[in-house]
Amino acid sequence: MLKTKLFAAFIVIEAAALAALYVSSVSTVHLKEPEMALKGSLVRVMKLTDVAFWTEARYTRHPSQADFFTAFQDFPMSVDHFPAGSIVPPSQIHGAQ
Amino acid sequence: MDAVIRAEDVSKVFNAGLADEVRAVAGVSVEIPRGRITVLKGPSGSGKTTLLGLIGCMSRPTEGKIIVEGKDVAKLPERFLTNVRRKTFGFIFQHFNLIRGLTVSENVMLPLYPTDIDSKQMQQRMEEILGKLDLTAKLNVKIEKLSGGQQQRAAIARALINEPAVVLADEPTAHLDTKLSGDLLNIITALNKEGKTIVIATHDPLIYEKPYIDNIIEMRDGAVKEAALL
Amino acid sequence: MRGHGRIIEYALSSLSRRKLKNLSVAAIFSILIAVLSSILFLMHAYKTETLKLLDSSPEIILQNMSAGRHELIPLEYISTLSGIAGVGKIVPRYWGYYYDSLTSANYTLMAVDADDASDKNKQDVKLINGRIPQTVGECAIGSGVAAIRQIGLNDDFFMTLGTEQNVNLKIVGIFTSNSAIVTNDLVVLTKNDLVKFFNMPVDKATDITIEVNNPSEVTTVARKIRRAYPDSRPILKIELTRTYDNIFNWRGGIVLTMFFGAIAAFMIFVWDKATGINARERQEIGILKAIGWETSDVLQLKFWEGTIVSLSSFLTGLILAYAHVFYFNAQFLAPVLKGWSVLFPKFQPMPYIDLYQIFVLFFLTVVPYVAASIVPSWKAATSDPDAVMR
Amino acid sequence: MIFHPGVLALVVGSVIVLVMAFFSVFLGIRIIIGWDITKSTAKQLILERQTYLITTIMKYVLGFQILSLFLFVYTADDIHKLFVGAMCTTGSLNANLIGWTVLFAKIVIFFLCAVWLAINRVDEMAEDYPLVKLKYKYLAALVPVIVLEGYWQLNYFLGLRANVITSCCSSLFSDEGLTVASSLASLPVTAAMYMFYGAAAVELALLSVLLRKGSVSSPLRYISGVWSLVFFVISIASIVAFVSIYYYETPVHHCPFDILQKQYMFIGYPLYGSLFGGILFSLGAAVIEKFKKIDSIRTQIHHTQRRWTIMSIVLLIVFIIIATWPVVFSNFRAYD
Amino acid sequence: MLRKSFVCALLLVVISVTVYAAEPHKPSAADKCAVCGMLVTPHVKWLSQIIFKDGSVMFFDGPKDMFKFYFDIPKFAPAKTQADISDIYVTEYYTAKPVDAKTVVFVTGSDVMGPMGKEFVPVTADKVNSFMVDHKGQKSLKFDEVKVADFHSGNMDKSHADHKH
Repeated sequence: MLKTKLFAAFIVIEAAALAALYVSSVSTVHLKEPEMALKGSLVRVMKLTDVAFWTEARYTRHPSQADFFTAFQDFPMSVDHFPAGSIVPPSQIHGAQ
Repeated sequence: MDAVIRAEDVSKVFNAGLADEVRAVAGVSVEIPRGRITVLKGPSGSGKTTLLGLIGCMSRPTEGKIIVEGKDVAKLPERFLTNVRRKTFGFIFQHFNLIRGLTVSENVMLPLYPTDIDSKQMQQRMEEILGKLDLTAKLNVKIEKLSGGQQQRAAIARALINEPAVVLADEPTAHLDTKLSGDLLNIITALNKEGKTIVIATHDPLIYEKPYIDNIIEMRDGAVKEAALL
Repeated sequence: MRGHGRIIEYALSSLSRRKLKNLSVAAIFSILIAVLSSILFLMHAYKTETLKLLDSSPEIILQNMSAGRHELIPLEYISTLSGIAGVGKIVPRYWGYYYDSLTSANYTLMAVDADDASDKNKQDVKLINGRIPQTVGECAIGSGVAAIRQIGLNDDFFMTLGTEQNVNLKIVGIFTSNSAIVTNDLVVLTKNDLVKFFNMPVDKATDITIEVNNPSEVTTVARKIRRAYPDSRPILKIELTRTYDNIFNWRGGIVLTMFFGAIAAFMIFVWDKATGINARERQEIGILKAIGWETSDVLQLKFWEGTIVSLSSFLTGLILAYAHVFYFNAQFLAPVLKGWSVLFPKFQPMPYIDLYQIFVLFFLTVVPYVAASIVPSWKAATSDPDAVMR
Repeated sequence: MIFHPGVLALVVGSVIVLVMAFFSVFLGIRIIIGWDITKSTAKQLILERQTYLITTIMKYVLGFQILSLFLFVYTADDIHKLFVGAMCTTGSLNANLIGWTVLFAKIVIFFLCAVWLAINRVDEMAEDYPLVKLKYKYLAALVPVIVLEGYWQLNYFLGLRANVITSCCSSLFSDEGLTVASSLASLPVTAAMYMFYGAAAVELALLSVLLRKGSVSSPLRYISGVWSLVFFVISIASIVAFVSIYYYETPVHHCPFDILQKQYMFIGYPLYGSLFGGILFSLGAAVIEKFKKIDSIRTQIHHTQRRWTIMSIVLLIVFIIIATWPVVFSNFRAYD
Repeated sequence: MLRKSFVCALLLVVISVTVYAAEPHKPSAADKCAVCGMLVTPHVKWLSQIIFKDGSVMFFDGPKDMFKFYFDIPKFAPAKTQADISDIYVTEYYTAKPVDAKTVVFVTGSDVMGPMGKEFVPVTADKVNSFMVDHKGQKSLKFDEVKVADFHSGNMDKSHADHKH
């Protein structure tokens, strides 16, 4: 049963590594709670309402406050609309003034 | 006479209904007496291997009855056929049919893996049998590292691990020289003395001309040509 | 039941006898799982952090609409709003976008009102090197803006919309990069500068934020606002978070779908590998059946082989994904997420993990894998036991 | 349509299950037509071997179905935030008309698959496979249910509309009057308790009598099978009516799913696990009663029935203990 | 400015000395409702409390349970009487802040649900009209006007249908 034991050991190690990662994630989240609280207060006092992931156009920076129906919002060929155009970039003409 | 196995009018057809239909065994009736060594004799293609497979519950006959220990197994579904086979028979194959990459002990214990037997007991049986067959030193050696004779003995050990009542051997001497064949026959006769019923399919005169062979069934073209119970 | 342990043992040795084939399957499977779980992990981490942060955003944002489009909102609304029962603090916001042609990036400009007492506590913001601007001519910028413009504290920051509308600001603060998720593209300046820069009328703001003391009263307040100003658009915090929740699910779903082709291809690969068993493997199964293994025993063997491969790949994939996302900042995934954003926040995602994600992953990867290997296993298991005698 | 990884996983899963089910029915029909155990033809051998394939597939279908039941509940929980007024899984299921139907269909399929496997198990005990045609006919009848479930599930997800911010105004106003009700109609606590403990007593009594009677076949078996289903429904109703509120310690929260979550120590898993298991075993024991008249499997059925009845009793007792625990030991009072 | 706050402080001292007003307590995560046993922290917007003269405090997850307690103190706290009570605080609906129960009006029959279903919603007097309109309130009662009978009027029937007695 040597192979079974080796395999079991392998699985146990992997599972333990995952468990350790999970524990570390939980504890990191816990440790960073003060930082999160600071970020929260930043959001509160600055009255921020959106995240800065997608800044390529105004309708993506503040998705909650955009008017999506506007024709040709920022670029007539922005087919992939929301939240970010991951497939078709705006043409260079648009980029260069 | 006490027969362990009785085949009644057994036929086996391969590729039935097709152009290449083969009647490997046709209307054979034989009896395998308990505690004896029976030899199925005949040239290659005479159907002796097929018959050995049928009486050993490897496959089902197309027609006829096969009665093993008083029970007709000819119509049994595979699931139950396997059950009969693993309780009653031990097989020694022509090409040894050992699994390369496994050690001798693993190869020997393989038939018991799917059963309910206790692992310790299995280990014990294996050591005992390998001791008897003088393979204890090779216990943890990969099977392909063994010589032909040792491999043959490992194959015998594997056939014995389930403590079968009947040992079936298919051309056991085909790949052995005279000396090793002699050793093999010694083992087989020893097993016979312990009370095991033995069936050997062979066309090697070295076997069937031995004086202590007491039951010879000669086959030709899928039928029994001559059955002599000495 | 005792048989299982030994069948597992045999499955392992059978797998190890075909190391190359099985390792390649396991490696591909692990990578596939790692990719998929990276997507889910990252999306979940971003989503959780976003939702937690937005929980601190105002209860209601009131926008003015004109001809169906967002318009500046008159400050005179405030007095009416403060009369509504349950309304707390009301603060107008001044903000806008600036496209910087130099870097092809969009900045978000946001004003602080140094004179307004209610804006006083903005000076208490901690996650900033330097400080929040206090007087005209000062600004604080996000770390993304600082990086793309290659400027630092006390440098000058120039923005222009033409000869009349331009500002030259002194950088007095840079938001720390761990707050980049909300501040990356921000340029914070004083209200006077912003109003001047955008040429906004003095009696209007961009929108108005409203605090509501009792969350269960928010809907009623919003309804009353709507009644008072039919062309206004109150956006509730709960809707904001709900929208974000949906965006991230949607995004994760799209990326998953894109990768679904990869899953399908892999399943075909598995099917092919499993169906095309070579002569030696067929021989082995024949031997097993000849020496007394039953079809269901061989099926069990195949089941364990599959379980061993998928379980170890699954765990390995998860570990790889975790390391990739939370230790290496999801470097391989960033381009997919980023789209054509010029300013993409660089920050270590908070390691929020949900076991539900792992369950979904299991369903998306292991279940198809198992399903793909049923028929090939059965084919192998039903080979004739007497084949080895022929 | 809600585009959500969990939704994708569920749709993919049900497509897989459907393909497998169709395939096994296709094989099953061939077996029904061609089966002849008395022949040893190559064709019969192939059919016999195909039974292994079908059995394997059905085991996986059952396994996937159980997983998908859980995944469905989790997913409904995960997306509840997207709907106005939905506070938990219940709210998501209420979000359109077929949410509950899908859940019930999944439970029904779980039981149907398990019963099929019970019959299959008995059948495989006999050398002449006496139930072969019956079980494949049953299988063929099972497939439409699986198809229906997949269709409903797809429709449920396609019909979901998240209440997100829309362009002209916020969703709040466009959705007025359409808010999702989060609570379930529930029985009054006291009545539910009487009903639950009464039904449980009857169920356990029936099972013990059957255990005592041993091999005697009796119509009581069927009665106990039917009563198991009744008890299952009563149990679910009781979990909604009183077990949940004692675990949540809130008289207005009747959600039967939240007990699966961490803050309630995952107590829902043993609770539902023991209930489903207990019902399943007693149901299985009742279903195979019918086959006692077949000689080749009679004794096997007796043994199996005995084992299953014991399992059922044990599991149901565990279930009742878990359900009763907070009522007795929590210091929460529903009202006095 | 300084003078003004000094006067305020003085006034506060005077008030607290004369009526022994105790500050409202903050519940901990483990505090439970003294009537129904529910944790109170998840429902801080409904938190009610009775502070006794000996300084001890009882938390409730809503004014309804507070009244239950108040009208039947021997049952829940046999050692205490109504006379031992120093202060009663409820959480005002619109401000979400604790206020003296004697200063607010309780509205019954509204569509606002507390953690225990239908509630006596505490609202300051000037907001009562607005609340009655917005939330379909039926009766508004001052603290002293609340009677045991109000629990059993049709306004509270939901909780009765749901819970054992």
